[in-house]
Amino acid sequence: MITSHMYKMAFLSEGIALNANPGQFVHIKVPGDNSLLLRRPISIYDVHPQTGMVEIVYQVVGKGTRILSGMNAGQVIDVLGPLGKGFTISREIKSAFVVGGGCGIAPLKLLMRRLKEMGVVVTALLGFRSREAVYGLEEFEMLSDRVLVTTDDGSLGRKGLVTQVLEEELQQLLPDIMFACGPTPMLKVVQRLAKEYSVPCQMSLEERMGCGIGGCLVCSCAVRTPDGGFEYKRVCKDGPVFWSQEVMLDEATIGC
Amino acid sequence: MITSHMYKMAFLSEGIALNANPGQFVHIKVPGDNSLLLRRPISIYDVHPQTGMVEIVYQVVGKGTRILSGMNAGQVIDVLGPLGKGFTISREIKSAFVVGGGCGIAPLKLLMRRLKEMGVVVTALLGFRSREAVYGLEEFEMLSDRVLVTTDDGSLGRKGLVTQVLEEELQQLLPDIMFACGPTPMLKVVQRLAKEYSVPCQMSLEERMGCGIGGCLVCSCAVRTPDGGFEYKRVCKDGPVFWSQEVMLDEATIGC
Amino acid sequence: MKPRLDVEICGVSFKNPVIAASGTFGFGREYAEYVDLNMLGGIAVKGLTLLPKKGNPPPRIAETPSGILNSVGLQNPGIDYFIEHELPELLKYDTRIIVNINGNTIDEYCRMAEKLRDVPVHFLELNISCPNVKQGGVAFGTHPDVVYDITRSVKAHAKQPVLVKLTPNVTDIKEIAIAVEKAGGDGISLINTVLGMAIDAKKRRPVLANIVGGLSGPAIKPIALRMVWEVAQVVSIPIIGIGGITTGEDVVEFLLAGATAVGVGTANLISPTACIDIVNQLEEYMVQNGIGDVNELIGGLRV
Amino acid sequence: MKPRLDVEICGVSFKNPVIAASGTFGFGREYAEYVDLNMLGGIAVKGLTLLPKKGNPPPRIAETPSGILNSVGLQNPGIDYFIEHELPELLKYDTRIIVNINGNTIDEYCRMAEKLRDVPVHFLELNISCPNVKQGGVAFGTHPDVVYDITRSVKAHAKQPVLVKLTPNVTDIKEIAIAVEKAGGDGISLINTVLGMAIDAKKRRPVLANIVGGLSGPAIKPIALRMVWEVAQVVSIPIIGIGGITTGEDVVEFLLAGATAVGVGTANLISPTACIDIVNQLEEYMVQNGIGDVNELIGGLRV
Ligand SMILES: Cc1cc2nc3c(=O)[nH]c(=O)nc-3n(C[C@H](O)[C@H](O)[C@H](O)COP(=O)(O)OP(=O)(O)OC[C@H]3O[C@@H](n4cnc5c(N)ncnc54)[C@H](O)[C@@H]3O)c2cc1C
Ligand SMILES: Cc1cc2nc3c(=O)[nH]c(=O)nc-3n(C[C@H](O)[C@H](O)[C@H](O)COP(=O)(O)OP(=O)(O)OC[C@H]3O[C@@H](n4cnc5c(N)ncnc54)[C@H](O)[C@@H]3O)c2cc1C
Ligand SMILES: Cc1cc2nc3c(=O)[nH]c(=O)nc-3n(C[C@H](O)[C@H](O)[C@H](O)COP(=O)(O)O)c2cc1C
Ligand SMILES: Cc1cc2nc3c(=O)[nH]c(=O)nc-3n(C[C@H](O)[C@H](O)[C@H](O)COP(=O)(O)O)c2cc1C
Ligand code: FES
Ligand code: FES
Repeated sequence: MITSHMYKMAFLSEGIALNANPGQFVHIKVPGDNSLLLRRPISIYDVHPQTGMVEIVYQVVGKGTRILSGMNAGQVIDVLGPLGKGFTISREIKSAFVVGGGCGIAPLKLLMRRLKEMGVVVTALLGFRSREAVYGLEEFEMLSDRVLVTTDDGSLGRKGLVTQVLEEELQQLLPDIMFACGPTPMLKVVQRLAKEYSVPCQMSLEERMGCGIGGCLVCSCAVRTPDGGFEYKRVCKDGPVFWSQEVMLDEATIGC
Repeated sequence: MITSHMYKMAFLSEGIALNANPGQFVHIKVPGDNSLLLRRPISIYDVHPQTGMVEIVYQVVGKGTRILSGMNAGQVIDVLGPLGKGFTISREIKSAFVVGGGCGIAPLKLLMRRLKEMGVVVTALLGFRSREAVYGLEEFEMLSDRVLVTTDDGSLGRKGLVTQVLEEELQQLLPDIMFACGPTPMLKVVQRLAKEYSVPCQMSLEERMGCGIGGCLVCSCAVRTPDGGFEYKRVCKDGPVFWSQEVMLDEATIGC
Repeated sequence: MKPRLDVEICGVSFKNPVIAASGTFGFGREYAEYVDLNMLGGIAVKGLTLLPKKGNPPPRIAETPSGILNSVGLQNPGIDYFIEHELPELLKYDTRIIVNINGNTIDEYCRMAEKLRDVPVHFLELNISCPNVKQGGVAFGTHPDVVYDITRSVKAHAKQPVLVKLTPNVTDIKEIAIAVEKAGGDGISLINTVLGMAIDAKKRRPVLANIVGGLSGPAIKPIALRMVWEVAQVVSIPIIGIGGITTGEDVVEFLLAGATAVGVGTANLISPTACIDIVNQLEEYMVQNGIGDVNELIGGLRV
Repeated sequence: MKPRLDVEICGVSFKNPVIAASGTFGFGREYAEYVDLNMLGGIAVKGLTLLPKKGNPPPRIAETPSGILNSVGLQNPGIDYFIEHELPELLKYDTRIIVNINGNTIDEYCRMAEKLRDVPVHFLELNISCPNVKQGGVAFGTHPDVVYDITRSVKAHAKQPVLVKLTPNVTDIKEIAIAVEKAGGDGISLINTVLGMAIDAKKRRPVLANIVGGLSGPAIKPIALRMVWEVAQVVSIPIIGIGGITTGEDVVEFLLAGATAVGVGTANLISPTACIDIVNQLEEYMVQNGIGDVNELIGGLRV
């Protein structure tokens, strides 16, 4: 337990630790209760390739995450991964804004680590409900050049929404790229700002999943097609990371 | 684990420890796996009223008993009981045969204890598959005047069926009453012998159960009616112990 | 403030919308040891027939994933015995009594309704899932015309309001429900069990002596919710939603879908206190979600 | 000795009786990363339509007790795209290919059957659970006469043997199955999903954007087993049993009930290796129970 609602879990999987890209996720079978059939998709928070250790950070929202949070050290867990298409980081990038809200912050840690390794100047804009919901701040500070925190109630950092601070920052300086993950309302504003300020932006989406590997077509999100219409893409396989100009967030109905 | 297939479990329940009669059972909710809805009926093996400790002994046959066998000390378990009508022991009884086969032996320990307390001369006839399946023998020896063991393969005691030894004993000496519990084929022979030798006999039956408290009528066994027909009685409430002359074992299809 | 839990069906008020479903609560007596029956919205008694009925041979129950199958076969002591020996016991409690009746013919249903005319029970519930002997064993409840006939006939004999309990084993539950309403039925209980089967792979035999049985429990909740929702769109008489309810949130789901009250069946087999636990959880949900009156939930699904 | 697992359907031999069910295994490609597709008895591809189809808005999946609901809405790239781009990939594997086709009209089914005449697939599978546009949206599969017509019409156009996949949402599955056999259908797949619904009590909304969806997974196994058993009593064409299979013992149960092969659906969503795990478990069961040939199990229920 790292905040009153968030839990961190670490498990050993060499395959995942070695191969994970930022923005990818693991698909976890909830142990014990056979009435819960579906795996739970959880972003990869961090990996330690030397030890094979994989870390995830999750919020307890329902039955599955509640059972996960009650697991003990030493128990075996059935995990598929790394899955999905993570963030794409091209060599040309010099500066990036990394925008996260709530538990949408989870996939951003590994992203910051990779950006730092590539020498990108990173500004992290992180929004939390309140001081109690904040986690990982020290590490984020180590992995980025600047961290701007907002809380809804002002109990830490700026009071307000992370997107307000984002807009102010964009008025100061345009990064080469933005990366965003968080609840749909936040993503919608980020999407609008990316367009207004013409900054390329990748965002990680969430949708209810079945297989997690692209076979069942249940995890769809609407993506614009060249003809002005749209088609449904698979969040699990074609995503979870999409370019902000292609996704239609009105069609996505689930937030984190 | 007390044999390769049998497990013993002890739990604290003052209500059960104080009120249990021999032949009664507890109805146990399988913890963790919500896909398994039904409780599992297990006989009360022994009780310790001073400490509130209740003991059960069970065989792992399916999903429910497998999960029970994996429980750890300190876990909480949801148990209803004591349930059912146990063995009836009248004050007039001076001598008794107690006949048990396989895991049907479980309810007989508490019975022997009570019989001993009442000064009844008890001969226990216990049948097992083989030496490896034997459990509790020392205690049974303490709680009865004579213990006759049979095993199917002769690896301990007499080789053969417990009912063969029972017939030989009945030829020697007729007890005031017999008590039996075990697989249906065994009970059928005991039923026939009780009739042939005119010894009153109580036997404990098994049937698949729902509520365990008499409300759903799924745990039926056929019981003769005075008009020569039969009616279905509830194993959970009217039993599990019945008089041997009233039960129709051809209608009962489940053995232990 | 304590939220209001009472609902009204055909002018009869229920303390709360939770009714013990027929066949899973005996005649209440066995459960009185575990719960205060006065705290229940209502009790639907074990299905009754005109004459006593032995029921099916055992095994009568099988466990399936998140469900159970039963084939009790309507074992019961007959309606006369019920009125004389069981009902007086039940009448000691302040709860609504629903008498579940089952016939081989329409005439049998009518005769039972007659017998109940001057008996102080609150509702009749026609279980029309049983095989119709006259029509070659096809369940009454699968043909809208037959459902119409039976409802209309019983209404002509009954004094109490008549609920018709529908079988889910039909192509179109809506047309059946409409037939009930057209015939003057006062309410609809749904669903009864779904026909199913379990096989023991090791013994290579059916688990139930009767081969097939009725599936109930959480496994069928999605089917029940869908049917309640479908029926609520096409009739205006009250619906008692039944099928897989084990928690207070389940009750909320059925009310949102359009039920006025709910029946709790299989959950009683898992825990004798299930109905009361569910009432308490419902109240808790209402407090947490700021709902002052349970009637606000009825039909309140946002689509 | 290794037990024999091969079965035959309409003269086509399958390595083993386990087929990946339509819609849960994509076009095989996604699963090839996890399992050797050569080890499957067969693959029923994602349901195809004449023209590409967008499918329903999300969310398209809900979890229910021991089951799931889906409302994919037949999203697919159309039959032409399949033949041109997906099939060649699939043909690299040595397994049986079953093409699941879906039409709005009988004519659409027939045109798809025509398109597949000279294409090297082994079976057509008519999914007749989809709403029949011509008949006001009622599923084709709910009326024996319509089932007869569609089967007969497609048979006239098809080169490959035709399996008809039945919806369980009917009053009497037997009369539907009999209609398939009378019309010359070569086999029956059953069951498709059971219509259901899930509600989010906190949001007071349906979980699925489509409100209702198809229930699948272990929850429906008892319903599927019952239907396979019922149908096996009245037809002599082979049956592919589908519904809630997740283990080798489940397969045994369906074979005992009368299926010649089985389809595994939801289990593929839980584990990508499900089909192969199930084949291995089936083999293990046979070894443990001294069964040398899987065909001994078919219809072998002791009643
Ligand atoms: C790609 C991806 C990455 C994610 N990463 C994280 C993360 O790092 N940390 C974190 O806390 N959460 C994350 N989520 C959300 C997480 O999957 C859900 O919170 C979780 O599945 C809830 O499970 P439950 O059993 O507790 O909830 P329940 O509501 O009981 O779950 C019921 C069903 O709905 C699904 N579901 C419920 N909420 C969501 C949701 N928001 N997104 C997708 N499926 C959902 C569940 O998986 C399950 O199938 C991620 C989701 C996706 C799609
Ligand atoms: C009154 C009574 C007393 C019993 N006492 C004992 C005891 O002391 N020790 C012991 O080892 N066993 C005892 N049994 C049998 C025990 O209940 C079953 O072995 C156990 O329920 C199997 O559960 P499972 O989940 O492992 O098996 P599964 O086969 O997975 O169970 C599936 C369902 O069938 C039921 N079931 C399976 N076998 C039996 C059976 N033989 N009798 C009743 N229900 C069954 C289960 O309860 C469950 O509902 C007793 C049974 C009864 C009726
Ligand atoms: C053991 C058992 C016996 C039942 N007997 C009856 C009955 O006599 N009459 C009736 O209308 N329904 C009967 N039912 C159906 C239930 O009342 C209820 O409609 C069904 O079980 C679905 O609800 P549930 O999922 O909460 O159990 C019975 C159900 C069970 C499990
Ligand atoms: C996500 C999903 C998509 C499905 N798509 C199709 C389809 O396109 N065509 C079809 O005939 N059946 C489809 N089905 C039904 C399955 O093939 C199968 O009949 C059903 O799910 C029952 O089997 P199960 O319980 O093993 O899943 C689909 C099922 C699921 C879960
Ligand atoms: S979850 Fe199956 S395709 Fe995405
Ligand atoms: S188990 Fe319910 S009456 Fe016996």
